Amino acid sequence: MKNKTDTPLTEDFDTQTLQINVGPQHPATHGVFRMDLTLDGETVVRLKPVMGYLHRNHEQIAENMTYAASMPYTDRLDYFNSMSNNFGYALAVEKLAGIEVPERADYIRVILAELTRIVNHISVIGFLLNDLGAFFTPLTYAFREREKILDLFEEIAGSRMMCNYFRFGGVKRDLPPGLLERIRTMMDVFPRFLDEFEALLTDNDILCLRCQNVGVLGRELALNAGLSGPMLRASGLGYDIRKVDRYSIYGRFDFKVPVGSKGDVYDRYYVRVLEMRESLKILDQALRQIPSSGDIISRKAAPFLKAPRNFKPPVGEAYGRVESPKGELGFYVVSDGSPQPWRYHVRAPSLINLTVLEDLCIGHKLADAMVILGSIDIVLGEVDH
Amino acid sequence: MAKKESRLGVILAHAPNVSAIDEGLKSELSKKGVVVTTLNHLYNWGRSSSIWPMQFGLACCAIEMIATACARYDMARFGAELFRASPRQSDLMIVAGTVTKKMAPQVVRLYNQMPEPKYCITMGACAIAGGPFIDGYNVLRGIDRYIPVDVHLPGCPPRPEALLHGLMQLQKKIESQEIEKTAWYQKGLKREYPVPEFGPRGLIPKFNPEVWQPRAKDNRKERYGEPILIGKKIKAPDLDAETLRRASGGPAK
Amino acid sequence: MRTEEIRDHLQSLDSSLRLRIVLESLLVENPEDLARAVRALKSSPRLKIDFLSSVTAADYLDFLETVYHFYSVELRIGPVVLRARTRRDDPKIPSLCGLFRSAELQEREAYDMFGIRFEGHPDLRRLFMWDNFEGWPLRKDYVQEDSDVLESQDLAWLEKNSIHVSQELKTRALDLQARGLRADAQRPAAEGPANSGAP
Amino acid sequence: METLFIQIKTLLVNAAALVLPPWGVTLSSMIISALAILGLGPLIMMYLTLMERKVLARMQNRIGPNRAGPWGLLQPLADGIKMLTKEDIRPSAADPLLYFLAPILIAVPALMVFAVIPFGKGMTAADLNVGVLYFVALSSTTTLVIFMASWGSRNKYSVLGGMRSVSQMISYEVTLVISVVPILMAAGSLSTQTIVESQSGRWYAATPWGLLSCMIFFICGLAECNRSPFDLPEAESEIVAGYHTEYSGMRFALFYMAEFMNVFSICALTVTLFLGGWQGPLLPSWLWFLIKTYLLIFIVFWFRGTLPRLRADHLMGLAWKFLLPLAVMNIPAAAMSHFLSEPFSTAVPLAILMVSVAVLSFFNKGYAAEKRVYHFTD
Amino acid sequence: MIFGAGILKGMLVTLRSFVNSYFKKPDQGGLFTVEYPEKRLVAKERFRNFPFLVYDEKPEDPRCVACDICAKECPPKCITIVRDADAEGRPLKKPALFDIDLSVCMNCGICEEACPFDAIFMDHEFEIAGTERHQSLLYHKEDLLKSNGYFRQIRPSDAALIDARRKEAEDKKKAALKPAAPPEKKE
Repeated sequence: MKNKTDTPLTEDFDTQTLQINVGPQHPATHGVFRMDLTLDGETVVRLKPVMGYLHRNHEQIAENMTYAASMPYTDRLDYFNSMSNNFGYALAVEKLAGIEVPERADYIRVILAELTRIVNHISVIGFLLNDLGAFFTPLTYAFREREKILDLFEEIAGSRMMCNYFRFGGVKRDLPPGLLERIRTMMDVFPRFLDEFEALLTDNDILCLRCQNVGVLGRELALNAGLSGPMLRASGLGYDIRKVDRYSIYGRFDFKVPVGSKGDVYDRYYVRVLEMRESLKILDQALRQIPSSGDIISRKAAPFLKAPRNFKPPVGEAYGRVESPKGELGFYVVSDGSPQPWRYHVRAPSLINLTVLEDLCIGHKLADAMVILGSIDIVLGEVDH
Repeated sequence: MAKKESRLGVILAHAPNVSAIDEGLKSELSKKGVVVTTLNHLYNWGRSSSIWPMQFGLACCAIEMIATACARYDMARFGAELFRASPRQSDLMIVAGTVTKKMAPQVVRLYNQMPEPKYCITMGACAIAGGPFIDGYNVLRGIDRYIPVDVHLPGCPPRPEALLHGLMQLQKKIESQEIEKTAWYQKGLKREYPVPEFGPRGLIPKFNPEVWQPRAKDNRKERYGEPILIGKKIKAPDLDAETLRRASGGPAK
Repeated sequence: MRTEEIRDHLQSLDSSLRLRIVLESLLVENPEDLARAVRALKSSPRLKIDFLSSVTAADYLDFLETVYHFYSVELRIGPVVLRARTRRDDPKIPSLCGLFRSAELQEREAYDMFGIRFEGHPDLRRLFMWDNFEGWPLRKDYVQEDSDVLESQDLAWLEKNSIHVSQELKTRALDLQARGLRADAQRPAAEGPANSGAP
Repeated sequence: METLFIQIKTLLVNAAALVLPPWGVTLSSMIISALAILGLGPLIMMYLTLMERKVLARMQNRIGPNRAGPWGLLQPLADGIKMLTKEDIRPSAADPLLYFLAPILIAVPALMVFAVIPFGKGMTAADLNVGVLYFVALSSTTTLVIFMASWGSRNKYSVLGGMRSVSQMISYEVTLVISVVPILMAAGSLSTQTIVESQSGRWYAATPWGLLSCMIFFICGLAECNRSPFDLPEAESEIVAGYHTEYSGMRFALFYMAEFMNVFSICALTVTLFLGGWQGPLLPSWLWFLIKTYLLIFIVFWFRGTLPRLRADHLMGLAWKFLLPLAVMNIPAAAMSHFLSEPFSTAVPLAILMVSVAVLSFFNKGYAAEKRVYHFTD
Repeated sequence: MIFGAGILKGMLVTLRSFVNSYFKKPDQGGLFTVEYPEKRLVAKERFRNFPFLVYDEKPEDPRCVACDICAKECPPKCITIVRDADAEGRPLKKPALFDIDLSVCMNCGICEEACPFDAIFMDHEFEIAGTERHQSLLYHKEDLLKSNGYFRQIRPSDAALIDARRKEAEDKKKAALKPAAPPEKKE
C-alpha cells in the first residue's frame, strides 16, 4: 500500500493540530524517551525528540575512575549488548596503550559479540512487534531464546546482562569447561527457532502492510545523518565495520553483509533476521577455529587484572569503534598518563540514529511513528549515556 | 448471625475513619470479629493476588522486569502480568532503573496518578539509592526521597527471580495489613506527593523531609567525600608536546 | 593515507587552510576555517569523506577543543580526525550541521556538556539537561550540589507546599544562606579516594 | 439434561403462580430470565478474562495465573475484589456527567443483547421477532458511549481513541448489517430462534455465501468489540489505553467487562446465525451452544496472541474497499442459490463470489505484501 | 489478498505452541516456565550477586586483612573498611568495620578480582528484598562473613583451586620459615 499523503482538509475546515506528548512513560518509547508530536488528525506533522531522561553521566563518572573500573559501566550503556560495549571500550584502550590480544581471547571475544548480536536482534524484533500491537507473543518467543543465550553468558561471565567480562588485552577468565559444546548445541537449535519465528512474522500480511514502505530512509540521507548498523544497511549501503576495519579477527571469517533495497521498516526488520543468520555462520567458524588452549590475556596486561590502579596508558588519544548490533559504537579516550582517562566519550549509535526520526515520521500516522521508532532500535541507556 | 451482620454494617460504615472505632469496640471486635477477619483476609487476598504493575521501565532493570513477565519466570502466575500502560489502572509501580533528576518529577507525578491502594517497588540499586551512578550530577539518589517505597530490591540488575521474591515480599506486606488501619482509608492523610521542580543545579527540593531523611551517618560520604574528581586534576595532557616528542622520538614521560 | 599526506592534500585543495598535526589528527588552527576544511574533505576525490562519525569536545583547562572523526564509506578510508580549539570564556565553533546532519545531535550534546556554541546550528538547545540548568557539567571545574543538604530555595518550596522540615535541616540551610554559600558536593576528604589524580 | 434450565425456570414460575396473579407470573418469568442474564454476564466476563490470560500464556509458553485458588480459578475473584476496593479517581478537568455515565451505559447494552441470544432450545430470554435487528441496534450504541467516555475524560489519548473507535465502528457496522442480510433472506425471519431452527438441515456456514457471510460477520464483529487485530481504540503501544486511559477501579472494570461480554455476544451470535446455534447431536442443546461459542472465543484470543494491529487507514480500506462490496455481492449470490436447483445452487454463487473476490483483490492490490529480494555484499 | 497465507502460517505457530505447552517437555517447545519459589534454576557457578567475606575457621578470624584494596578498586565505592587496632592502638591485620552498601553495589565482581588474599567473593544469594533500605541494605561485617565451607558449596571448582593455591602458599611459607626457625614473629 503506497502511502498517499491525503490532501489536507485544512483549507475547507477550521481545523487545529493536536499536540501530544509521547513519553517519557509510554509503552512504545522503549524506556524514557519522549517525543513531542504535533498531529493533524492522526498524521504527524512535527516531531521533536526530547531525551536526557536517562542521562546518567556516564562520561563524567568514567573520567573519575580507573580505566578498568569503567568497564562495568559500559555494560550499562546499551544494556542489551554488554559484550559489544565491552568490546568497543577494550579496543579503544588497547589502541591507546598498545596492547595485543592473544588469539584465544580474540576468538572468545568474537563468539560472545556475535551471541550478543543475536540476543539483541531477536529482542529488537520482539519489541518491534510489540509496537505493532502483537500482544507480547513474539517478544516472549524472543525472550525465551534470549534466556538460553543469557544462561551461557551467566556461565561464562557470572551475570545475565551486565557481563563485565572483557579486560584490556583479553578477557577476565577462561571459558568454563564444556561451554563451547553448549554454544554448539544452542546454535544447532537456533536456526529452527528462527525459521519458526519467521513463519510467525515474515510473511504475515498485517506485518507487511504495516511495515512495507513505512519510514523509508534514502541512502544519501542515511549516510549524511551518520546512521550506522542495520539502519544504514537496510537503506542499501553494505557498510559493516567488521568488514571495513576488520578489527579483532573478523578478517578471518567468511560472512556476508545483508543489504536492504528500500530502507523501510520491513527492510530493517529483515536485515536483522539475515544478520542473525550471518552471525550464526561466524559463530560456526569461530567455534571450529578456536584454539583449545592458550593465553586469555596478554602478558603485558595481565598484571593489571589484579591491580587496575596501576594501569596508566601513555599520554595520547584513541578512537576505537566496533560494529555493535545497533551500529557504530565508538569510544574516544584521551589519556593524560594518570590512572583515570582525561576525556572519555561514547559515540552512541542509538543517539545518532535518532537524528532522522523526524524525517522518517512526518507524513505518517501516529501508529507508524511508534513502529519507526521501534525499527530504529534505540536503547535509552546509550542514547542518553 | 443477624447480630454479626449488623456489626459488619457498623464496621463498613466507619471503616474509612479509623478514629471512629474506639479501642473498646476494636477489642470486642477482635474477640468476636470472625467477619472482620474474614473480610480482612479476603481484602488482602484480593489485593495481593491481583497486583497489576505499571508498564513503566526506566533503564537496565526494566529489561529484567520484562524477562520476569516472559516465559521463563512468568510473573503471570502471581496474577501480575497485566502490565497496564495507564497509571490509573495499575496498582504497583516498579521503579526499574536509574531515576535521573530530569525524570524524577515525572515518576512522582505518575505515582500520584495511581489510585489507592498503590505500592511501589524500587528495583535495582539505581532506583534505591542511585546505585553505581550515585555520583552523577543528574542522578537522583533514590526515588524514596519523594515517594514512599514498599519494597527495596537490591541488585544491579536483580535477577528475575529476585523480582519475584520482591513481589512476594510485597504480597506478604499486603497480607499483614488490616483494612481498618490502612493508610488510604484514613481521613486527612496526604497521599499526594508534591512534584519537585527543576532548579539550576538539581531538583528543588532535594528531598521531601516528610518521606525521607538523610542518613545520620553516611560512611561512604565521610570516607570518600563525593568521589567526583572533576576540578581536582589540575594539569591537562599536553597533546602538542606529545606530538613533538613522538616526532623527535624522545623518551616517554 | 598518513596524516601528513592528508594535510598536504587538503592544503593543496584549499591553500589558505592552516593545519597542524596533533598526534594523529589535524588541528584546524583557526576554528573559523573548520567548515572550509570539511568541505575540502568532502569534495576531495582522493578522500571522498562522506560520513561524520563522531563529534565530541574536551576541556583542556586552557582551551576547549572539539574533535571530529570522519570516514569515507565509499572508499573505506578513515578515520580522518580534525580538531579545533576555542577560548574557554567565549567558546565558539562553526557548526557542521549544514554539511553533515549527523552533527545535529552531537553538537547539541557538546553544547550541553561544555557550553561550546556551534554557530549556524539550527536548534542549539541543551540535549540532555533541562533548559534552566546552569553550568557545563563536563567541564573540569563544574561543581555539583550536595544532595543531602537543603538550601534556602528548597526551604521556600517546602514551605509553599506546607511540608514540615525538621529544625536541624532548617538551621543548616539558613546557616549556608547566611554565609552566602551553596551546598556544594564535598571535595574528597584529606585521605581521598586513592586515585589521586594527575601529578 | 436437555431442558434442565427450562425446567428450573418452569418450576420457579409455577411456584410464583401459586401466589401471584397472572400478570405477576409473566413479570416473575421475565425477572427470572433477567436475573439469570445479570448473573451470567459478569460471570462470563470474569472467566473470559481468566481464559484469555491462560490461553495467551499457553501460546507464549507460559503457565498463566495459577496461584489464586486451584489452577488460578479464583483469579477473577481476586481481580474483582481489588477493582472494587480501588480508589475512584475523577480527573479534575473531566466532564463529570459524561465521565460518570459512560461506564454504566457501556455495560447496559452489553448485557441487554444477551436477551436475544438463544442459549439452547427454547432458551431465549426474549424471543423477539426482530432479534437480529435488536442486537445490531444495541451494539451500535457502544460507539456513542465510548465517545462519551473519551470526550468526558479530557485526555488527548482518550480523544484519539474515541475518534478511532467512532470511525472504526461506524464503518464496520454497515458491513456487519449487510453481511447478515443473506441469512435473513434464507431464514425469512429476524428472530434468532427461527434462524437457528431453519439450520436444522444444514448450517448456513456450510454454503459458500453463508461461509463468506460468516467470515465477514466475524471479522466485523471483532472490529465492533475492539478486539485484536482491530484494537485500535485502545491500542496500548500507540495511545496508552485509548478511551479508558483515565478510568480507574470499578469504572475501568466495567469497560473491561463490557468488552468481554461483547466478545461473548458476537461469538454467540455468529454461532446462532451461521453455525447452527444450539443444534447438534447427542449433547444437550445449551452445551452445544456453549461449545461452539467458546471455540469461537478461542479463535478471538488466538488472533490476539498472534496478530499485530492494523493501522487506521488500512482498517477503513479493508472495510469499505473490500468487505463491504463483498458483502453486497453476497446478497445476489445468496438469492441465486435460493432460486436455482442443485448443483447450480452451489456452483453459481461460488462462481459469483470467486469472481468478486478476484476483482476486489485486483483493485486492492496495494494491500498485498511485496516480495522482497535481499542481496549480500562483502 | 489481505488475510492470506502469511497470517495462517503465523497462527499455526502460535497454535502449535499452545498445544505443545500441554504435551511437550520444556526443551522440545513445551512450557518454559520454572515455577520460581518452588522450583529453581540450577545456579551457575560463576554467578555473582553481592560480595561476601570468607573466614576459614572462626568468623572472628576472617581472611580479610583490611588492606583496603577492594574499597579502592570498587567502581561505585560501596565498601568501607576500618582497620582494627589492638589495645595499644597498633593496627591489626583485620577489619574492625567492613560495610558494603548493597544499595550502591553494582555486582561487578572487581573486588573479588582485585583481592590479593582471596578474602572477598561474590555470593549467589539474591533474595534480599526488604522494606527498608538504610539499615537492612547496609551489610556489616557480621552479615557478610560466611565460612569457607559455604564458598566450597556454592563454587566447588573455584574453591578447590583457591584452597589448593592457599595450601601451597602456606606450605611454602612454612618451608621458608623452618630453616630459619625464627621465634614467634611479632604482630
